Amino acid sequence: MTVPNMYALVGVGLLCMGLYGLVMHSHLVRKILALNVSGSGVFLFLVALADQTPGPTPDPVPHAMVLTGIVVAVSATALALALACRIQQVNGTLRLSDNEPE
Amino acid sequence: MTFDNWLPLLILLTSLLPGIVIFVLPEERIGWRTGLNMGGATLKLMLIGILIWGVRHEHSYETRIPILPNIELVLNADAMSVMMTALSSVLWFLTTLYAIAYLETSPQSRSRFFGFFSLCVSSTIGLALAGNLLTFLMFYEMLTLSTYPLVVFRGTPESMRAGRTYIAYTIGGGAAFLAGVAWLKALVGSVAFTEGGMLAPYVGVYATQLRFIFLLMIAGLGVKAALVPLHGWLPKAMVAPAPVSALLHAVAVVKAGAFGIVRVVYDVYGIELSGELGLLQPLAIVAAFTIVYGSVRALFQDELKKRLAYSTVSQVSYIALGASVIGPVATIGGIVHLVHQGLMKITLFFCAGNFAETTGVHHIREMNGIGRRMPWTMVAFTMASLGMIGVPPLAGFISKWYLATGALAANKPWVIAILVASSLLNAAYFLPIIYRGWFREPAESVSTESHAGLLETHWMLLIPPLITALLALLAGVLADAPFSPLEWARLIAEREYRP
Amino acid sequence: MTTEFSKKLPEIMTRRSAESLLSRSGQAMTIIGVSLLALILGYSLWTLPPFSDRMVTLVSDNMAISGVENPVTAVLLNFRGYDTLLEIGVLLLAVVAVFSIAPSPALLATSPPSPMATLLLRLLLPFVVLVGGYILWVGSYAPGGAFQAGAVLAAGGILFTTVTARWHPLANKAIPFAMGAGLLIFVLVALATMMVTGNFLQYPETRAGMLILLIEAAATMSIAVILTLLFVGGEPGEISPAQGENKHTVSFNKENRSE
Amino acid sequence: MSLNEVLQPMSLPAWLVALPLLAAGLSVVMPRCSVWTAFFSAITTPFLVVCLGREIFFHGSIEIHVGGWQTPLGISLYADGLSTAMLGVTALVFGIVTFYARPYFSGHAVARHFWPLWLFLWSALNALFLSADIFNLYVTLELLGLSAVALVALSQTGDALTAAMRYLLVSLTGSLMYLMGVAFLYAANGTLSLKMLAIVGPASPSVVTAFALMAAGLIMKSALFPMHFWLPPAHANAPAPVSAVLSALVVKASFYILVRLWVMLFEPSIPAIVAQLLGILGMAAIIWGSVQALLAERLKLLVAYSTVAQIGYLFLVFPLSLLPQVGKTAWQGGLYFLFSHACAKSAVFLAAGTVIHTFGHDRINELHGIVRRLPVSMFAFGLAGVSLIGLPPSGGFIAKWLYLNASLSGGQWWWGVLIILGGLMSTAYIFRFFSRAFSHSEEIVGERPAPRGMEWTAFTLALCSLILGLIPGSVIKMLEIGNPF
Repeated sequence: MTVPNMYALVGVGLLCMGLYGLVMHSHLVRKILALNVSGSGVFLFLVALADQTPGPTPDPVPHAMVLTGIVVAVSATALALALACRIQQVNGTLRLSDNEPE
Repeated sequence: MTFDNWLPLLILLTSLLPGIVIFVLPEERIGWRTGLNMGGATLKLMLIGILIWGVRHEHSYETRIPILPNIELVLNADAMSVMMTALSSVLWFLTTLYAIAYLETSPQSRSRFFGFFSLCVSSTIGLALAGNLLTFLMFYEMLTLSTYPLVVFRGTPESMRAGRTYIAYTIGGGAAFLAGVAWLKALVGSVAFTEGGMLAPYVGVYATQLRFIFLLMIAGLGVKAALVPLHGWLPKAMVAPAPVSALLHAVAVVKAGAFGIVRVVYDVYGIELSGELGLLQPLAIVAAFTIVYGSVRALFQDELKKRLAYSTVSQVSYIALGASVIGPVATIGGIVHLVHQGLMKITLFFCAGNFAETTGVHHIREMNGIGRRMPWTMVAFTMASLGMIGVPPLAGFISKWYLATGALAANKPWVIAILVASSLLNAAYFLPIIYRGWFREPAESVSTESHAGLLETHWMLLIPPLITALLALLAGVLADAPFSPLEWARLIAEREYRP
Repeated sequence: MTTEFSKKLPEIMTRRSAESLLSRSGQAMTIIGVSLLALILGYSLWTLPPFSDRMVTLVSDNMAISGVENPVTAVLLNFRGYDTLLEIGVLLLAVVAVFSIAPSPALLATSPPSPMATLLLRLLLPFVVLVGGYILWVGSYAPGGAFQAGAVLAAGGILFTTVTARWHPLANKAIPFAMGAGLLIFVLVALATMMVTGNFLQYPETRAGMLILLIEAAATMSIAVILTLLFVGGEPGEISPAQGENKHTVSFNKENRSE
Repeated sequence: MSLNEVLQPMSLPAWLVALPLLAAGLSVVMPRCSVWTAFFSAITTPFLVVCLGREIFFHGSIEIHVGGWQTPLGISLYADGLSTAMLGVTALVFGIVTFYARPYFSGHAVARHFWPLWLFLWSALNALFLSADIFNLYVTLELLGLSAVALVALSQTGDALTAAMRYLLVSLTGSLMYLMGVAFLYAANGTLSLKMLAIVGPASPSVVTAFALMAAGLIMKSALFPMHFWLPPAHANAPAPVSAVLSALVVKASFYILVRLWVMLFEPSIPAIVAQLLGILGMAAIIWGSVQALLAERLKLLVAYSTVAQIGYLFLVFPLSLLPQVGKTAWQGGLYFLFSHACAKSAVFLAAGTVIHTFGHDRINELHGIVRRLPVSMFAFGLAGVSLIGLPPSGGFIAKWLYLNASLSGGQWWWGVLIILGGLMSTAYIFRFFSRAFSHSEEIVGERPAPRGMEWTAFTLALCSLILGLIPGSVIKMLEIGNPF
């Protein structure tokens, strides 16, 4: 197993851990963090793949994808945190209440 | 596109467009609304005049609008559709006149009423002119939807319940019909109406499937035609205003079902093929049962409109009965009854509406001596009732006569027994009303004072029943004259049985 | 604080255990599902065909006419510049979204800033600006570029707002422009290039470097401002900090409209 | 420079993305003019779509390479009949709902934030339908998801915020799954272009995994049962114009990507059982959504559950399209469902919004006799309901007819039974509301006049769903341009 492939595996692991956290935690901030862990896993996976090229230079396209992805992730996280703050202000809790329809 | 291609569409639009305009008219624009309604109706009658003339001379009028790659919207005027179209247009004209006066004081929106009323008639015209099953289905469902607001027009809890029942039955029936049509389309690829039927080439391969499809389609149509056990909605829908009941029973809904059955039997399957597949015997039995059942139930109703409703259940099945007996004579009897029953039944409902509107009488027990109070209405009522019973020379007699001789020709004497039983029952539930109306002393409580003015009620309420009663009489007396319903039914039968 | 927590602890513990009892089966299912996913992904990774060199070759072949020398920047702003255009849109969208959700800014300093912090700010801020500018400039031939520069500048912005707990006097008027400039200039340049070359975002070869720098400069500014605002989590200048937390529940259903 | 020069055929797709995006940016920079930028967009974008439609109708599909870079290096935008039709329905719904939103939000503080978010949502949809690059699709999905979430949260009630949060979490998870799939596809094939991916060789396990990941992500975003849980609260608690486009377009956007991927990449390598599975989930969605709609106590919740059910219909296209000889009919049916549902559902949501605006609530049991107060809105509701039930003459009927044909001719009649059953169930929930609306009630409390603009916009959309039932021939002809199936 080559080294970059190991990074990719770690990326897969992070993705799955994040998904587990997302499902299991009820606290919103934890959920948001879990999503970020997952996201990092995907980004790591992409960067690791970029280094799989036969030649010496890594593939720049996945790098660009990761950069774009990171910006998107930042935006999404900011939105999620703002929502969480507001939910706490209005509902007084940082969990998604269980008594709403479905 | 020539005028011949446009004519069926134009006939449809003469009621559809006024209907749409009426929806957006403000409530207080009574003059505009009346003008639109009557103008549309008059124009439609004129166009239909052209149509009748042309179809008699084997001229073909057809509008084809492609909707999907392999299927078209077809409006096609053949002999049968012309008859239905003419019937519904004439009756629409009269019912509109009646409804304008009837609803004068209604608290509900009249724009809504007349808008849906026009849509309702447009759907009936559309399905009468439909040239294939898909077009028929489209207008059939449109009819369901446009009558719902009319049924629940009063908005009382009772009418809402009736509306729910109506929708449950008719949408269910529509679904069955849709399933049948789609299945047929998938099986043979064509759903066009053809005189004499179009399924003969497929019967060898698909006999079983065709039987199931027939069952589905008749079940779907039987709901509107109120075949027992699918009739439950009809007596409940009585809560609707009188013009709506008149339309429902005589022209639009019930007739749509009966007309559909006739179409399926004659123009999709073909009467011979239906017989071969063994489909007609069960249909005849159901129709016969419905005839007797409806009459028996009518006998026990005290509410006038309810009695008339069960009478409709019974009478409409004459049409199905006619369609299920092989032979041109029975066919004539069934088809001509489409018109005759319409004329007579609409008269009865107009009269019932007049009684209720003018004197507040809803029940038969209150009708003592009403003939003195409202003689003209009672004359119309009497004529229509006698027609229903089948007293010569009224229209009802003609239909029953042809049905009976047709059944004999087809070697089905039991049909005659049914007809006799039904006529006796008809007499049993109509004659007491007539007797009460003319010969019993009026009760103290009912005022015998005349309506303000010369007439017993508003002239627009009085004219329509008198005209329809007269038409019912003429249809019987002048049955042999050219362009009479009977003569036209003969034309249809001739073309259906043309080799 | 600690005592309060310790008082609540039993309650938290019991609730936890009740919840966990209920959710134990759910947890097991999740673990199984996630591990299954991991196994499948790992296996698929294993069976990936050898990575092709095609893209690397393509990128290096076209570097000469891309207007920049750093391949990642070339991909970001030229070859796949359209992605970046939309992504700047995402950033601007995020800040509008945050404003719409959290109308009150969180600039709540209770005491005047400490002299040490102020001093630190004064020392650091020029360097931050300098480093940001450098990273932006260097992006055309080495790792760096608009996002990295924007992030560094945003650090300066965050430092400023947290230390002084106020907006720059210019902020109220200028901030919307600073936020939107990145996207607007990018779109306008893209449309302008379409007028000239006939193709959306196709830079005229001789001007590519300059146009990319223009886009990047505008983007850097916008990114810096937007990231700062995302950190602060609210719209500047709308409600004074003194009013603090106001429950601003809006409902379209009731009569509380300000018509 | 004349208009003809500016709007060259090849620049139309770019304009379609750039214009709403520019409007969005401007409405941030100049909040005072935001309504006007939105109106400008609402008029010009449909015009551009018409131009594009005309162009591809006569000259075939268009592919443009952004930046002048050929694939695989660059990104290409692709407009064939399918994407143009999607753009068209987007322009129609957005164009009309924009004029509804103006009175709905007038004088409201959140209007300032609404317009930019609205325009971002629009540009995201346009970009998504035009994109022919799987990573670019990811970016558009995120742009779409984030603006949709923010719009859901706009009313700031506790329920709306919670619903938005749920939606955000699901949406982000879905996007991540999708991105992981993109990574696998790129690793396996070295390209992100849909067209180039379509012609690469036989499927390897990694491609199947990629498809599973992408499909899972997209299914979460399109709210197919059992991933529908986020949809009813989100669509029921959002402001009415937002609910309208969310149900009409946003959930369809991810479905559109799934269809594209399915047809172009995965159909040959997918075992038929997967299609059957999707169909069964669709079946469950129809039944579950309809039952919940029957039980719903609030009008908007009813409508939202109806969306869950209707999404089920969309997914029936996968098993039906695999049947011999009727594949094309099935696709046409599925897309017809999509279009007519878009028009009908947005009309229904707008009408429901008018009800709330007028009476201050949408509790179905207390809405007696409202047909007298809001005749136009209720008429719109009714017309749209006809299409949702699938009765003729409406777009919904055509879709149902095509589906029935496919299922009966293809020999899998049970889907046909389900479709008819679903129609009956939707009748039940729609008339459940109508039987209140039509009933007579002396006094109707808590009313204030409904702006005419709000009533007639809903009506126009409902009318469109009806008109779709009369012109299926031309729509289907449009869909066949570029031969997407």
